[in-house]
Amino acid sequence: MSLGIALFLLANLVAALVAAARRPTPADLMLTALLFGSTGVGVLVLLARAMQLPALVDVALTLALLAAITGIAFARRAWHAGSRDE
Amino acid sequence: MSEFTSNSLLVVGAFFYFAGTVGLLRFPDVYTRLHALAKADNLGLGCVLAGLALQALETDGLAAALKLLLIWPLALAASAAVSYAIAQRAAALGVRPWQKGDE
Amino acid sequence: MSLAFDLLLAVALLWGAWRTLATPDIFRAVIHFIVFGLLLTLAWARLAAPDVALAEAAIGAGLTGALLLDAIGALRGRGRDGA
Amino acid sequence: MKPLTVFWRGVSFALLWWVLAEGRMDGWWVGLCGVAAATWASLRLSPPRAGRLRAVPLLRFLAFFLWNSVRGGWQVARLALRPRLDLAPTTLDLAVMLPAGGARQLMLNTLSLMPGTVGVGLDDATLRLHVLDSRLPVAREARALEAHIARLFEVAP
Repeated sequence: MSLGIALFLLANLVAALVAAARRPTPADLMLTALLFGSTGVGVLVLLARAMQLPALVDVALTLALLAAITGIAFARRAWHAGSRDE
Repeated sequence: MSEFTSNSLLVVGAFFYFAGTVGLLRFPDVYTRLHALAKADNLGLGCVLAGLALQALETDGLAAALKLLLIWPLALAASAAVSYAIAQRAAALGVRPWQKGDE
Repeated sequence: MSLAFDLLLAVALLWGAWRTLATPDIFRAVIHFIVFGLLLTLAWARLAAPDVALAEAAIGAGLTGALLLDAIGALRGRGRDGA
Repeated sequence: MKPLTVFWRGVSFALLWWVLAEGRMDGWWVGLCGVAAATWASLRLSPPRAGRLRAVPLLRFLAFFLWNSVRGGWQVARLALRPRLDLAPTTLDLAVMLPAGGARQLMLNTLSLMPGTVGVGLDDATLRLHVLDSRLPVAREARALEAHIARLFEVAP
């Protein structure tokens, strides 16, 4: 059951990724990377259940925290007007 | 009974994740996409975590279940901070919000 | 079920790696690199190596991604000021 | 420094350690060092303030927040899955009556997770929001949130 849901979430992610790679603006791509933050956490906790590996919950905790750092770095430091947005 | 509840929570969580992804792909601009990312996905994560915590409560004890639930406020705080940072930056760069009737 | 998961993950990993290398715009390449790091975290998790997955999530996807984004911001900012 | 504050913070950190260790007690002495260090650091970084959080408003705020995040997620899901995309986004400027500092920050961050709103900017006391659908009663809900936060921090809204 948990592995099935994890597979569904991964399929979701890959679909979003392929679709976003065609988009013109970097912000769209970054939002997909942030989608990986929340969905990746979901996949990891589901895998922890399915594989009987409780240590993966720790990985999920780390991921939840560090996805925010990348997002903030993007918004505060990297996203300039010259980077081909609308 | 408890197994049924936790499995339903997992399915509901998967549904919200799916809706969030669809919203991310269909919504017209950065601001509206942030809505999809910040709300639907976090609710999906919350449901999945609640479902797994119910299962962990039976097999691994209270602390393991609470640890799973602890991820949720962390993810919420992170996503609130990130969506504010991105929205603010977009506004500062002059990205105009999409309006009804725009292409 | 687990075979499908692993296959999808492997294909996504290869695709992410290819996009990282082949994207001409350096900004998008960095974001693809972050996504690749997250996929790699999942791959390590599937290989039952939570310790490596932890390191990959923290260093590969999180910190290196943030540093690369910061570096791009610094480079672009300098280019725009004409220095 | 009130000894009671020190005690409660220590208890919270001990509880956090217990949760993170998944209830195992074999490394309790490492945990004890960690709890002591965390308590010291928290007292150093955020010294106890005059107005402290109270339990009943906190629980009410959490219930309010939980219910609204479910509503918000459901709303976005419905809008996203509708066959014809029917959005009418607007922006909204709202005068915040909460005092500057923690209360205002909490309001800004919570609003991003509430139905229909994402915070876009905050200068002085004006909060700029992006609203997903202009037909939603956003202003009224933001006021309700503000009242909850005001009770939480024991300040007049």
